Amino acid sequence: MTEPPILRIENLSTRYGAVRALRSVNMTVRRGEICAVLGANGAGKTTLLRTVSGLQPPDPGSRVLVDGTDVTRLPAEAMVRHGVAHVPEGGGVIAELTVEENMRLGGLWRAGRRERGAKAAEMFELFPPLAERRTRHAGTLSGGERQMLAIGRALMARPRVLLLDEPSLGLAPLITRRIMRLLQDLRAGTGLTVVLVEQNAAGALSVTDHGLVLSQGAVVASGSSGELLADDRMRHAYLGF
Amino acid sequence: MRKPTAALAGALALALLATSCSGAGQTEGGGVGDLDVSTGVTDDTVVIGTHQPLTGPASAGYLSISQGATAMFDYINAQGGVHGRRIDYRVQDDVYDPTQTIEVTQELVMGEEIFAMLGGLGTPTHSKVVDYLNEEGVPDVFVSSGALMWNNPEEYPLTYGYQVDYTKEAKILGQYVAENFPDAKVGYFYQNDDVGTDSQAGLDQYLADMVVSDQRYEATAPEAVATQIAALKEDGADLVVCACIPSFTALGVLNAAGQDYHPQWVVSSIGSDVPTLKNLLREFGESDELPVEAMLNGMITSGYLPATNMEDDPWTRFYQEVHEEYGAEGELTNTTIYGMVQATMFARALKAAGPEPTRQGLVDALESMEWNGPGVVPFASSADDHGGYAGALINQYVAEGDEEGLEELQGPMVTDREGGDITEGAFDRATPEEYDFHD
Amino acid sequence: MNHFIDLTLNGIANGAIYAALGLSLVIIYQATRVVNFAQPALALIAVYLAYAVYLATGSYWTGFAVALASGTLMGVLAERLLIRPVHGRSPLSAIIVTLGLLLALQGAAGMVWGNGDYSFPYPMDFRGRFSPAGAFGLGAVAVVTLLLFALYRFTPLGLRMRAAALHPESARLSGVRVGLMLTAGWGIASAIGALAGMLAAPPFLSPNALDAVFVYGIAAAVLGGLESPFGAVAGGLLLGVGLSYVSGYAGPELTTLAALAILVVVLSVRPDGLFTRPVARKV
Amino acid sequence: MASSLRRKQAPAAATARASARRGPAGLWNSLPVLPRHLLAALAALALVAVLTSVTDGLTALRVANVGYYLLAVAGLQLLVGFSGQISLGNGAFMFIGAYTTALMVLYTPMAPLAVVMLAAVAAGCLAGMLVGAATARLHGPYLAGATLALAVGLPAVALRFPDLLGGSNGLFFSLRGAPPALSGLVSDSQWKALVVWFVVLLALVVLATTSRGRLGRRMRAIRDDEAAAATAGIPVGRTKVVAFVISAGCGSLAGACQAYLLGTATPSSFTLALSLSLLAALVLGGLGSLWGALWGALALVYLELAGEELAHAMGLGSNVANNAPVVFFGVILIVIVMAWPLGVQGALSRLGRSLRGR
Repeated sequence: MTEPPILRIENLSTRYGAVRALRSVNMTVRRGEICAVLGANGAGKTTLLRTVSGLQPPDPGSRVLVDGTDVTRLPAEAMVRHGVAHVPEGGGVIAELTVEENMRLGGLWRAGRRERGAKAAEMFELFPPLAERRTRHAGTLSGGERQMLAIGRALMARPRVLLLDEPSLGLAPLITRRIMRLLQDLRAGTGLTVVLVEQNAAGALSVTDHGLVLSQGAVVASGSSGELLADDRMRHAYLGF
Repeated sequence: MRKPTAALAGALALALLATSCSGAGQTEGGGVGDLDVSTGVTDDTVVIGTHQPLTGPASAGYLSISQGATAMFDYINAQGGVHGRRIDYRVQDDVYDPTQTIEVTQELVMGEEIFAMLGGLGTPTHSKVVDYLNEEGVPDVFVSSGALMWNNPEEYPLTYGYQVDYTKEAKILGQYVAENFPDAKVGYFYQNDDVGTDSQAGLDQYLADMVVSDQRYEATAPEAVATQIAALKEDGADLVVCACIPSFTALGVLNAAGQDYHPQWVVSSIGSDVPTLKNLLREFGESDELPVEAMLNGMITSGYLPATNMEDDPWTRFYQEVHEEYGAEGELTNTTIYGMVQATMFARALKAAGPEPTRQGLVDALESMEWNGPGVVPFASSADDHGGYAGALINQYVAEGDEEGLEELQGPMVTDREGGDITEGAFDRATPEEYDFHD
Repeated sequence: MNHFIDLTLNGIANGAIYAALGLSLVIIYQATRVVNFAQPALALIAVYLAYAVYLATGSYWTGFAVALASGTLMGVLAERLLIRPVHGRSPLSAIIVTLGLLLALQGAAGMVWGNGDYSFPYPMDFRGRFSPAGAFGLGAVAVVTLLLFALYRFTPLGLRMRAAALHPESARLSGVRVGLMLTAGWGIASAIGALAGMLAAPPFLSPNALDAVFVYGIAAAVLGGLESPFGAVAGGLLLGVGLSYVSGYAGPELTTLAALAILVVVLSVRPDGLFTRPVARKV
Repeated sequence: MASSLRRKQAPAAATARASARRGPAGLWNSLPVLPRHLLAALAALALVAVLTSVTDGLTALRVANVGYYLLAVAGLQLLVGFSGQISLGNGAFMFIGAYTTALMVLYTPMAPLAVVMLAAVAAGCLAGMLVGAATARLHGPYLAGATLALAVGLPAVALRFPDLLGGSNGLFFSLRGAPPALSGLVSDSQWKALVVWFVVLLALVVLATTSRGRLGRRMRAIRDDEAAAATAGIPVGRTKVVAFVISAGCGSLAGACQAYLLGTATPSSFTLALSLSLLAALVLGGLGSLWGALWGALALVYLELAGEELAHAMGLGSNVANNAPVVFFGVILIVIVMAWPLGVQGALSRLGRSLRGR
């Protein structure tokens, strides 16, 4: 008996004023999968994550289910309790707080200071460069370190589903590959499910199991990473290589 | 961009031409309006008005003046009013701000068409409407302020003073201190405006060479009083003359007590309202060895009106009764009596103006009146002296053990506001029953 | 020399009051980027409630507790009912709402308790050069500042409040209820405002008792730099002592002018206040 | 879909035809800026003349009060609305204007009114330059705090020099009323109201013309994004100071009109409450337009009066009645700012648009 998909999105639509940003998107992700969301700029990738995580209100008739429970109307601050962590575009690191404070912020909703401390230590092992700058202000971090801190903070919440918005934005290819390998290790280690929004389609598809391609808010193609890579027409039209 | 600027310059030139016929400041003298009118008088009411600070920072000390006058007019109207007319006393709030004083005064004169202005309060405020009232021919009766400018029959023929002015009162106090405390080291503690400077003008005529310290407080800076009292103590002043409003007298006495500094307090009438001072200091008297009364014990004050602590004074008893029945809640204070006396004297002048009062009738009644009370000193509202109460007597507040009262140290004295000497001011004073001021 | 000591001690006692009000303004500014002009009026109502309870029960400290509790409650209600609806709009709207609240509450105090002066007790004995009451004021402000520092620096609630203020979206994504944090900020700030009111009200309480403190409290907050609680306390003490010297040596009528002069001098050197790291503005 | 295409096809022809079809409104907009403002000013002056002739002196005084408040709020509007600098100090500039007028009338009585007013404007502009320069690097609450201290601190100067500036009693003087030629036709208070409105409208014309021109555009750029404006080559510092100078000039002229109207300049009139209520009136009326400044000025003069009438009508106890106007003003302020974010003018124009739209 295959267990229900950890994340199911049905007929998800939303609008910014008159502009329809998402048009009835459907998507299902099973536990432990890494799913890619691809498409040109402005295709609605970021909007999809923001609508799932509650930052953007969905239109009536949309449904978002996590492990079978309906979380469509929940506000963003409640999603963490349902195991969904969202790393927004640019990471959302708070420059005025120290690295340690940014990290601890992720785990705040879980009770128990001791447990948070242990989890934080674990994160600092995962990201050694952050350990050195623990007490420095997050504003002094490099782009790559900032992205690592953002992911670390999200992991502090022990999520089951990680929504990751363009981690490679503005980073050197070496660091992007290291992040992608990290996602694979996490999947192997804790069975973490990842929804990865990426501009750099080639890099993403090399890591993800399956994905979908958005254009003007609608899904124009979906399938396993192999199928998407093999489909020349799709690759030229939307993925640009 | 160039063409509009030229047009603009033209417009400006036009403006200059239109208003530049002659100097803004050159004006012919203010004439006096026609007096043979009885505006504000109907067959059953006489409408009079006043401007008072009812809200805002200055209201705390003066609120009970208009409350006292209102209570008195309620009493008079209950006795049938004056010549069968009810006195309608309209109080407008000017928040002690001259721009609002001007507006409410114009509203009283033009809007509510008052017969006369009674007791407009405050020098910075009333000084801005005194010209207007005289030009409009509105009698400006018993101004609630001790400034010297109200006694100026040539310039302000319709304005009549009420309160003994600061310089006369200071001269009487100064002379008393010079005679009875010849080797005192005197400290001045007074308000930084004309209250202070006019009082100092009187005090310096007798105490100039005895002064060791001169502290001027600012009404908007109460937090500085503590250091000013410390400065008085530091300079060795063992007698402090205080020309201040009640809240600052209380602040001075409180801070002195706080610094274990016990000079002989000599306070002019505007700041020596004992019930008000006791009320302000109520929270700071130590349990028994330093009750509030003890803080004020021995305070020498000047006065010209019946005071609450004068139990055997017929007027004090009369005002106590009126207050209990018609007054606002809370105990009777001398500030309330100030307003009640004002109303009593106005009613008497109105009655003397006859059954068909005109403004001219009121002025004639005022200038020909032989005042015999309720004040304890002679009152002047003759054609050439609009000075109001002409002097003061000197009391001492004594509170030993459980008995408490005012002892008269010096009888009523009168003087002028220049260098003139101080003379006896005794006169036979009527009782409330003999005082003809209502039906 | 005595005069100098008196001026200094009096300046410190007054400075503590400006610091407390400055502190409450800084907390609210940090939380909602709004300068709360209504703070003195909220404090005034809290002090009047404390006075009513003190008269009824005869115990000053019961009144004191009521002041802090009612201050907190009013702060929460003000944020939830008045500031929240204009949250997203231009900073001017929030400023004008607080101005309206200032006028309405001050008038309401006059309506309920009248415009006269009430004798209002000091927390402790006010006698002596550096009286217990003065010491209590300074001590209370010091304790409050340390508590605040600890709250912000070491407690989860403090971290949540700072995250909510600095980067609401990231805070929400980490499970922080941003709305609740803003309300908590206003509640804590108004409690400290009520404390400032209880220290400033003696000896006489009237609807305009806190007018002067209001201006110096804002000056203290601006002097210290609106970013750090310590800035407001330092700004308050600096202002208190500075004004005391000016009123002692040059005359009390110059205190308001001196406040202007101090502010201009400091702000011309440090435009963002004394204790603010010059933040590079994002271009 | 079709209608939008057609409009695109013939832009030039369409506008010509449109302005003719729209009649006077079209004509009005096609006039160059300055004559349009002058015409509007003349119309307003005529309206004031008619209004004050049919009513008594008291209303004339109040109409004149509205006049100088309008000028002060309009000056503030330029500073806050256009260049985004929140200043709480306009009361201080009114103080400067009032005292300049008072001193000139007392010490140089032969100087004609126009010269006195121009001197007041000059003094105000000088003060504005000083304040603008001193606060050029301040922004947001720091600017508000500094100007707040200015509004409270400056009047203390009058207390410091009692013999020159009259201490807390201030200065008072009597002014020429209506010229003898018109004495029959026009009462003193009506003449003063007309003079005040003449000066105010003239200043508003200058204000409106400058804010339409290059300076106005620069200030709006700074308001929207100071950093971007700087990179676009706009001299931010200088423009901010110029905004302060003009705003201070208007405030000072308003103070001069007040002194002229009331014949007094007293420190206790220039309280912190004055500066705060000017800002409140600006937001109440609606940022961004001179109409907003008018609604704000009307509110300043008539809202408290309405509160008083209300208190009298309900026959409330003395404490409640005395404080009712202030509470009424505060509550109205909150309600309007929350209900109509763009103030009265914003609501009116939205109403207008929805009526025209149907």
